Amino acid sequence: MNNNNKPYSNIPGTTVFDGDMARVGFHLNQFCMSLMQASNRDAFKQNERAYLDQWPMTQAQKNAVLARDFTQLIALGGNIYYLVKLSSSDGLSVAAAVSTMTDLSPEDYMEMMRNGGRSPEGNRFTHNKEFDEKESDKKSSKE
Amino acid sequence: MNNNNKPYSNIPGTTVFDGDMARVGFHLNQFCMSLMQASNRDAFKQNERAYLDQWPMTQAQKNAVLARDFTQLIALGGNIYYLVKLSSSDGLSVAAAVSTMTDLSPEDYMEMMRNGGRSPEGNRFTHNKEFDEKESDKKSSKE
Amino acid sequence: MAKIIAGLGTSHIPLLGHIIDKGESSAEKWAPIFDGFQFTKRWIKEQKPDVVILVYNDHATAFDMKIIPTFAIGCGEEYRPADEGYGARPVPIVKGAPKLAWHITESLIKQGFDMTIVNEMDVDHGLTVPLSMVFGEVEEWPCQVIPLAVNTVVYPAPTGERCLALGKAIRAAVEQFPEDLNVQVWGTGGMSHQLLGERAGLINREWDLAFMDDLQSHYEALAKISQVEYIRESGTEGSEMVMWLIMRGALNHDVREIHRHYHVPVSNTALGHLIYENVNEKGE
Amino acid sequence: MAKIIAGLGTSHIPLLGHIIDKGESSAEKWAPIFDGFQFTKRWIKEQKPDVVILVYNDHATAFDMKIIPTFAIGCGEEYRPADEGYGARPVPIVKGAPKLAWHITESLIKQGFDMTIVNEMDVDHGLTVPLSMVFGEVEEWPCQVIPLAVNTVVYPAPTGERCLALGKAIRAAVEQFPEDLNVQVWGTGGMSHQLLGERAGLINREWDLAFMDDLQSHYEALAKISQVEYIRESGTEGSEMVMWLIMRGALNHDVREIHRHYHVPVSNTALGHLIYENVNEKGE
Ligand SMILES: [Fe+3]
Ligand SMILES: [Fe+3]
Repeated sequence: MNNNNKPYSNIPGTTVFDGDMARVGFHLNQFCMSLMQASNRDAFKQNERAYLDQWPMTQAQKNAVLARDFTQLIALGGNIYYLVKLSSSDGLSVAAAVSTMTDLSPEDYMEMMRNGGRSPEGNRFTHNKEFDEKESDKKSSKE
Repeated sequence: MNNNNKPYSNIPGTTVFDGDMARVGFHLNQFCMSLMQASNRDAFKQNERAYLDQWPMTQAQKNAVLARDFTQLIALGGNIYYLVKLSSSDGLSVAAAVSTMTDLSPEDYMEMMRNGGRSPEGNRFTHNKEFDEKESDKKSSKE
Repeated sequence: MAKIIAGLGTSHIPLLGHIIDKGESSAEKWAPIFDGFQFTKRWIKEQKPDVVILVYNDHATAFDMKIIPTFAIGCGEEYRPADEGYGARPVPIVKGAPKLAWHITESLIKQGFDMTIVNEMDVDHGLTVPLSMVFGEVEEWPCQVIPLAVNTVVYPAPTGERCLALGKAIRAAVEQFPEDLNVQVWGTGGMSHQLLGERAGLINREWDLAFMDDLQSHYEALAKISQVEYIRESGTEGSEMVMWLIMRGALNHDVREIHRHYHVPVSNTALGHLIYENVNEKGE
Repeated sequence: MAKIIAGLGTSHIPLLGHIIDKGESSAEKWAPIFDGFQFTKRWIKEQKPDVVILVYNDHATAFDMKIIPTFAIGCGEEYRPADEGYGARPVPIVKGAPKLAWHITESLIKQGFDMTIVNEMDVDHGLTVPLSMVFGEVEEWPCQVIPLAVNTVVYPAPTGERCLALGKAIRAAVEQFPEDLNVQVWGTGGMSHQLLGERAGLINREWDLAFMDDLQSHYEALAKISQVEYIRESGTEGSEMVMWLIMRGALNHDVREIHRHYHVPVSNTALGHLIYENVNEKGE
């Protein structure tokens, strides 16, 4: 799910919405954007597959939309601000949609948030290579 | 027709499309923009007044559109790149539309162009205050 | 002459708008959130700004993937609250300050900022939630607003240094405007949050508080933080904090922090809020 | 690594597109215009650029008064020729270079340029007429194109200094792109013309020729010319010339002018065209 060979590819559980992702996800995100209009939301709900077929999206993207698989949608170029238009049209809160991407249930996720959220400790770098990578990070920030 | 109290207010026969003009002309220009679509062009030609009344333009702007008074349209906030969408929908060339703002007939205007165009001599400053104003110009260009 | 007297930073969390719009903002369960804005509500009534330059990011509302401006400045006459998918917020139309906005835009472009001029757009929770949190529930917003939308959705956002420089350029532009106007600049967004992936729910309280500490006097150092570092430390959406640097740049070097509020969580997010007043403006 | 080898400047007059599209470009009456591009057509076949970064201004086509970007860079996969009111030009779809475009965009934003990212738009005569003049009538454009649209319609346009700096930043960005690509930068627009008011039809041949002379080595001085001076000297639309400075900034300090063409009039406009090749690139 991470972006490869980027200064942010070693951040665990995180996809940065950069140009590569924006290219892959262009039509997926524009589909989500269309759900801002009530008439489009109705058409989508009437026949999700038929509505999706009007968009030049990949089959994998369409299937992930049908399955409301947000982890997959992010991996396929979806941006969270676009994807919440899909979850909102389902009547889901942002927190509920977001929690499905974690290993927690919506209830446990909200409980974690009430307890101060997820700690950054151990969540900054993949493989716990904190020290080494921290240095290279500083360099890249001065680019 | 000039912009007041601006570093360009002393350029003869010239209106600079700045923020003040853009504010005044917003709906006029957006009306012109709508003529990029064939269906809108048809509706406009069917009943010009009725089509114009759908836009929150001033009466003066609407009258100037009906009269194809480009000098007036520029003074009322029209931008030439928007206004040519109006003249093009009439089948007029850009040069023909432009010439109506000068003191020349379309034929004489084209003849002037073939002879090398309008000379900048005497056309740089109103009142021929060339020397004085040239200095203030240089200052403003360093702002 | 127009003058920037004060600025504030605040998160712009959509849930806060929902709570207000349902009439539940005085419910006891939300007191830890809303009590921190009581001071602000009294303060703004004394300050009476004529114009607020409101720095926020559009969340795929006015702009979609077709066009993504880095810095978009609103020069329009007014802006409607956007329908973000569950109806528009029942808050007043936002009145613009087009004359000042065009003046600032012209100045910024001449100063070398590549502004995108916007004359018509709807404004989303990023802009209307801060207005509600500061002014409360009102019939009309008591000031004009110049929206300044910053791209933080698509990587890369403008750098911290660029945001700080933009703030300074805004100050210079405002001070050249001939009308007597009391102008404020608000920076919104943040604090730490991440809305996607396995790491969603990240909150870095230490980072957030250090950011608010350093913003007063060590803002030049904050401006060097890269977007990658924001993301790593404060979550993908934590990088919205860069917008607070535009507000900071628009103020004097010497400011007094007259209020601060920090609370976790609001929905997925840490809420941060502070108010600065310029020092050396009132003969101090 | 990608490399900028050459650049060119050219007017982008819509009439030239009409003439070509009517199949009349070899008519004797137009020879004084089109003959000046014969060298260019042979030259480009030798050069075989992979990508052209084509600097132009949108003429109220893709952008209307709602949104006016100062610098918009096309990161899309392709761009359709726009219908400007008399049907789209019958020329090929313009293929983008999205990977390089995103690379340049990311670099430019990090270098402090406030780019507006565009992923979908139609391109008007400002972009397609130069393609036609240089490549002629073709089934497919023989290279990819990155459109770079500059606001010159609403005052103020970006300054000459800003445009020159943008060109330099583009060069730096291109040189960091790991693929072996032959990249050209084209600056379009101008030369002197004014399309409105009593002064319409203004042509300042002396100014135009001096501009083309100075662009080779004294471009830093040209970059100091204010938009007001462009307008006064070369007409309201003459200020499009500022876009040639982006092309110039993207080239080495030392360039060789290998071709020049100047003709008055085309419709309301003076036509200018020149080609630069970088010196010190081929071991000279
Ligand atoms: Fe936000
Ligand atoms: Fe042009």
